[in-house]
Amino acid sequence: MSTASAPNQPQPDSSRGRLGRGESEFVLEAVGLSRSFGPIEVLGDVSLDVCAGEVHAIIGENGAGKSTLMKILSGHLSPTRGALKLDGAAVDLAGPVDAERRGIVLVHQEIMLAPDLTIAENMFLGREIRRGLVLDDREMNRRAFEAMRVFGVEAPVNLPVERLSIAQRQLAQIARALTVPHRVVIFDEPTASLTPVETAALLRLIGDLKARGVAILYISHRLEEVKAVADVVTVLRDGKKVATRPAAGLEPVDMARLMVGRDLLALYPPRVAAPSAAPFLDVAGFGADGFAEDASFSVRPGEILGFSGLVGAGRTELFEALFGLRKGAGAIRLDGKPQQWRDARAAMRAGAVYLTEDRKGKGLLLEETLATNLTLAALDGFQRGPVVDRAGEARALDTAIQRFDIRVGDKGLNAGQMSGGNQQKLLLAKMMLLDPRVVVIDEPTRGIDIGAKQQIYRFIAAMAGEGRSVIVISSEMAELIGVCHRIIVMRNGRIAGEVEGEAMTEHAIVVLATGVDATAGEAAT
Amino acid sequence: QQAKTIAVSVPTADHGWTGGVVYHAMQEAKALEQRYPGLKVIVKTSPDAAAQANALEDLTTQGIDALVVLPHDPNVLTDPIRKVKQKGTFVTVVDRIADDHSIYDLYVGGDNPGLGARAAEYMKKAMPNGGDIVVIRGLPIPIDKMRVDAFNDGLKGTKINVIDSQFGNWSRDDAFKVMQDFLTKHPKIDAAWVQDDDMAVGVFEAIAQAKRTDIKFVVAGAGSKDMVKRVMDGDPMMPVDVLYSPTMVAVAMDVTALGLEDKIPVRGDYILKASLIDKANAKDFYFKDSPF
Amino acid sequence: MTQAVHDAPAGAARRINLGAVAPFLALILICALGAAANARFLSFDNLTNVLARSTFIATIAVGQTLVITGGGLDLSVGAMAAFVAGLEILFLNSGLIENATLLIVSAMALSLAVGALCGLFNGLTTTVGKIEPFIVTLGTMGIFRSLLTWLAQGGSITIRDSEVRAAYRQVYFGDLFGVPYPVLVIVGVAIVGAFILTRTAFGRRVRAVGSNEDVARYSGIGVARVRTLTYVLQGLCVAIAVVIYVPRLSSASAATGLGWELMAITAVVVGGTRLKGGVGRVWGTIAGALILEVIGNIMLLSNVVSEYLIGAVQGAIIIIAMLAQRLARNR
Amino acid sequence: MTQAVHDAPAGAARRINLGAVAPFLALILICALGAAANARFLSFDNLTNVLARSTFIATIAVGQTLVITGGGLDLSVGAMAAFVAGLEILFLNSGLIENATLLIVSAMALSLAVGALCGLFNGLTTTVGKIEPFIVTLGTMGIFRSLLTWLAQGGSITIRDSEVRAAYRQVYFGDLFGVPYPVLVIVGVAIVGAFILTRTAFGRRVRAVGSNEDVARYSGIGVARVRTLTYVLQGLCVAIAVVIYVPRLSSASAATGLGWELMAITAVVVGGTRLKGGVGRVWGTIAGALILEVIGNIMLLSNVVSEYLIGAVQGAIIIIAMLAQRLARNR
Ligand SMILES: Nc1ncnc2c1ncn2[C@@H]1O[C@H](COP(=O)(O)OP(=O)(O)OP(=O)(O)O)[C@@H](O)[C@H]1O
Ligand SMILES: Nc1ncnc2c1ncn2[C@@H]1O[C@H](COP(=O)(O)OP(=O)(O)OP(=O)(O)O)[C@@H](O)[C@H]1O
Ligand SMILES: [Mg+2]
Ligand SMILES: [Mg+2]
Repeated sequence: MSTASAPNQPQPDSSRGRLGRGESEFVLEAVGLSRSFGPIEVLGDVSLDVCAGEVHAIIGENGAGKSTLMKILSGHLSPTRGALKLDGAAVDLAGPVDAERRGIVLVHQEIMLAPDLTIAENMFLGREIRRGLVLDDREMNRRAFEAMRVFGVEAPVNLPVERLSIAQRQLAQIARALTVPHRVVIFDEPTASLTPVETAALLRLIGDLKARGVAILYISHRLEEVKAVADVVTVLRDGKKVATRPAAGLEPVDMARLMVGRDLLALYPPRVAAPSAAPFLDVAGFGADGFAEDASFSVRPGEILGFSGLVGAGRTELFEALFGLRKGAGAIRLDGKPQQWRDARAAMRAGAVYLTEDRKGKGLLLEETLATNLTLAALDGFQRGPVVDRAGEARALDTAIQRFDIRVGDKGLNAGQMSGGNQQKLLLAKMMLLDPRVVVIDEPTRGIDIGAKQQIYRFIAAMAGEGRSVIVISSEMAELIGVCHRIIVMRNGRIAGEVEGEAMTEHAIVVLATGVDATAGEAAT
Repeated sequence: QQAKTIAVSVPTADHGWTGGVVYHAMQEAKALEQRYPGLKVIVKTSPDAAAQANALEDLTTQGIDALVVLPHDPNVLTDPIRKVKQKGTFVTVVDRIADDHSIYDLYVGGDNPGLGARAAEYMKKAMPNGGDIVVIRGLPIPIDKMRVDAFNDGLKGTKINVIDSQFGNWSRDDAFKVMQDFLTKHPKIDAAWVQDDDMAVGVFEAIAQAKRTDIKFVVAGAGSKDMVKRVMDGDPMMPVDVLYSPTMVAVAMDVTALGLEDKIPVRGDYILKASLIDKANAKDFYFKDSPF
Repeated sequence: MTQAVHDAPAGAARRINLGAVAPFLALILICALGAAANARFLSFDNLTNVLARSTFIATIAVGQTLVITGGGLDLSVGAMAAFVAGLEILFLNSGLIENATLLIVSAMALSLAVGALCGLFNGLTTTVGKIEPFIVTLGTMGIFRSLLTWLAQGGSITIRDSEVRAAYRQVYFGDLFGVPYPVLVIVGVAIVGAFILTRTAFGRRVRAVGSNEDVARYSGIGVARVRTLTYVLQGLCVAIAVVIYVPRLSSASAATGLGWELMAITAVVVGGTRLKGGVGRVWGTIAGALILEVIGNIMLLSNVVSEYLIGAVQGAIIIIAMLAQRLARNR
Repeated sequence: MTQAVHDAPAGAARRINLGAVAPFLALILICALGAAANARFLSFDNLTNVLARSTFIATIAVGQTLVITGGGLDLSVGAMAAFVAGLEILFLNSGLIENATLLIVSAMALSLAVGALCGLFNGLTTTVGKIEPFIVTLGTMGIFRSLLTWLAQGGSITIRDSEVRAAYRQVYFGDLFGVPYPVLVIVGVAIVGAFILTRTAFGRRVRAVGSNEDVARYSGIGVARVRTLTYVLQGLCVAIAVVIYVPRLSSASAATGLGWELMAITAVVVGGTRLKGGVGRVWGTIAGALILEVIGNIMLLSNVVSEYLIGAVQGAIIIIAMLAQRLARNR
């Protein structure tokens, strides 16, 4: 929903906000919040405040407690200790619905939409627009379409959410939150699954909100973005507040240092040229029914190939089809030998793995333990006779926790109880247990903190160094440019072009991805 | 001469007795088609009363000259049968009727109250000084009630006490279970009345397992070949059985065909006695090839 | 990108429609089979018979569609039907009201009230008590059926007054311009059910609750209330079925409605509603109920299959019908 | 924080264990009720009777636990039991083998093979045919039962040779050091079932498939294969139940195994397995099966309840037992 068309928005008091940060101007205030899960305290004595017309960014490593804090502020969790103040008066949020009624809305880090309902249906759930007894679906669809258009996306608002890409779901979720009358909007990693184009649209939108005097809390691991959007930055580490600083003058390096508590090395590993061997994986004329057509490419051993494109370009679908996870056809050769991968199992046997971008829906069993999740794909390697080797699993978990820097207080937790970023690391660890020769990683650093990102990039480089072929699908152009040898750009389900070496610039990629050369003002193809 | 059709509607073979009904109906159908060239006999089974009402509609749709029906539940099927009769079809009702006797031309029945009464009479005779007995009933539907009511009436004024009574659902397994628990619950049981021979199978196993000697005998009903054999062999635990034969459906079909094909006036009520089968007459009731 | 986006919904929409008509295709296929098996299958009498008969299951299954779409399940419907029917007949026999028509109308109203209450009980026990619907309704299935057996003292309960009986009979056997009342009831219930599920806010919330309970809760939907209401509607549907059922056979016994729960759930699933909730199709359910009834009808009209094997053929046909549906949908 | 880390697993473990023991607590509660109702309830004979009787449902329910944990459902188990029992008895009557012991052992082997095949058919039809398990197994339920009725020509199939009968009887009525064989079978099946589900890779995959099919697929698990196998194991469990069932009454008829499917599913759900899949508890299932059987036993042993109302009381007790379990778990 475009910000202008929410009629019953509480009118911001224009005397507040711009005048500096005095106590009277705080819209929402947290005083000494603590939260424990069982005996583990994940949030300790954190105080925080946000004024009208201000963007307050919260940053911190994976598992630092950001989402937990936001859930408390929006009534999804209750604090173990501490209090909330709204407009200076203490409030007790009875739940998310109560919070929304008071104008506090949360855009979840995880997708929270009913999968069988359409975007429009989800967007107006519980607040349906009616004409008499009857639902006014046309109006709701229209408004939903408009709301999505704000991000430059012409979304199929009448399809079940289940059929949409993660990015579309994320946008729908943001749009949904903004249809609620709001005065405090909390974004928990809204851009993790967005490409630069939608990210830019979102940041513009946040600018609008701010101008209207809405108070905004913003979580992101993309520190450049934080710098661009935030007025104030609060850093959390291990559930404690480390600092609250004005964003002006705070550079991404400083933020990173505050987050991890030490200086960070260069984000990207030194580039090592790929050995000029014969292609290892060779794909020709591959298509995913309805999503991608006629894709041909190859990767050499030791090479890191990037796939870029806009939301809906069909990258995910192409690779899912390649791995037999959805319908598709084409020729695959591995080391010269023709392959027929009817399911992920066949691909794994051949030494190729695909890491899904949808960690919650397709990657992890949220109600199973870390160890169970870790070994699920490689279970054959953890058997003694018919019995699962639990001791071996425990060792593997320890190794993975160390190697991927997974931050969990309690190894007995279920995957669903981990922070978002740590789930992503667990997924990576899970697939790496297979010791694959070809690795396709879809959005490898989605929701991962900067320190961990650096580790993952190093890890990707190391895999290539060991002679594996690595394909990275990412919506973050910078990271593709940072780690890849070569980048293929997709548009509308087709390969639009390829850039390599010095030609790998954001501009070149955007031109290929959109088909429009913004500087030239005309179509590039 | 125009070809005639007799439709036969009976319950699905869901336990021994109905199994016998279906078997005899199908045997008789074959026999009648042989005896009367041009006669067509259709046998249809239905799992419950509502389904049987549907079946009657469907059979009428097919065009029939006579209907032989053994209703699941006479109360429920009174109206559907009446509808068939109103179309001019000759209707024969077997075994079970409600109060309305205008819905049929011919009735061939076993004697449901008789089954209970005969069993009670035998009990009275076998235990002149009274005793404690247990009763295992069928399913809670009207025929079961008729039998049980008659049985209880028959025991009035005697010193025979019904110390327990439960539903065995005309199932061997349920009867086994119920009898096991009766044996646990009552330290002394003199005899048992089991409404149906099928259930008697389970009852005997339970008694054998408990190695109890206080139970002097079991009276069952229907006249299945296994139980008749026991009577014939002089099993002291099974001195008598009360006849309630599934062959009644064949009798009904036969008489109906007589009326239809040979134009013999056959209207009226034919009650097959619920006679007592004992060692002396058992061989007359033993049909080796019947499934029941 | 715009191209791709615009194509997707169209293609998907086409697929959805095919999904919705698939049960009807299966029904038509089966009817063709029936016509081949016996020419009288397509006679007006036979078709109205079958339609009228399917009223009970179809009506109950519409309620079940709502319950299942909302993530519930109701195994007690058959027993509930027996119980409600028993109470209705007892009321008819009570002679509390002189005028036959008034008596019958009050009895119908009573049935609806009792049905709704039974549904409410099921609903509250699952939602407030937070027990698996499977268990709750299995429990109430035993309770309702036992209560009827007790009311009937092991026998059956029959409408005694023949005048009342004759008057009430019209409700099942009468017709309006040649269309039997039961057929009108099916159509009416289906229209209302489909309307509720697809056009009202309540229906949308039912789908949301069945699709993802947490999301529904965060959206401020009273999950327990919505679910409970689906059970109440189910109870009303059962009562409507009873109101049509009682005049047909004028009696109820412990065997009344035996197995209806499985038939209703089968109709729902055959009709394309997802058993785990979130997706519901009322018209598909009607098609499903008709499919079940038509298969039984064809079995009776054709003389090919041995009496003993009818169940096997019916089972096989249902599986094949689902297979055909799936293939039609995937095409 | 390190301190906290060490405490946590203990807490979590305690919670899980309470969930696992809750059905047993309910069972003990009900047994206490039984002891109060009738002193003989706790007699050795009665307890072994009840245990032995519950073998069929318990054994079948262990298989059902696997199927349901894997996201499936099997409604055909009762009919399958009847069918397998019929075939076994026909084989025993065939006189193909002279030696009674050998004959019986072969008959048992045959049963297991037939059961596994029936399960395989169910499994393949749901997974390869991609049809709702509810529909598939409802269909095969009709098929299996019809086939038995046909084999028995509407009557019952009984072991003819009295020598064979006597020899085979020992399998149900015999005992080892006073423990009846059926009880040994329950324990054995439960141990194997629990082992499969909790300790083997296959069991882990079953849970994964039932918990989230997509995750399983993306993890390279052959979803169809795993699910199909659960049905095969279910078939084996049914066959084991049959092998114990046949010697008890030496016969099978169309009434054999009627309603066992609902009882087995109830036992599974009462035992704490989640009906939507992903969470399975074999020992809970055993407790569930015992609860069902014990309730029936108590009803028969006590004199309080009218024979007409037994069903109502049973239903109520099941609901209350679940409520008690939930409260115990939430504490
Ligand atoms: N339900 C829960 N039970 C137990 N522990 C939990 C639960 N939810 C979260 N935690 C723990 O709380 C800690 C903080 O999690 P939180 O989601 O707030 O992190 P975050 O800062 O949002 O991280 P990320 O950047 O990865 O999203 C983590 O260690 C996590 O494992
Ligand atoms: N299950 C589905 N059914 C119908 N359309 C779908 C389905 N899944 C995705 N789509 C559509 O397919 C198109 C391409 O999907 P997707 O956005 O995942 O591609 P992508 O290039 O991988 O993008 P992303 O950056 O999100 O990974 C989108 O237009 C989306 O709406
Ligand atoms: Mg988070
Ligand atoms: Mg993608």
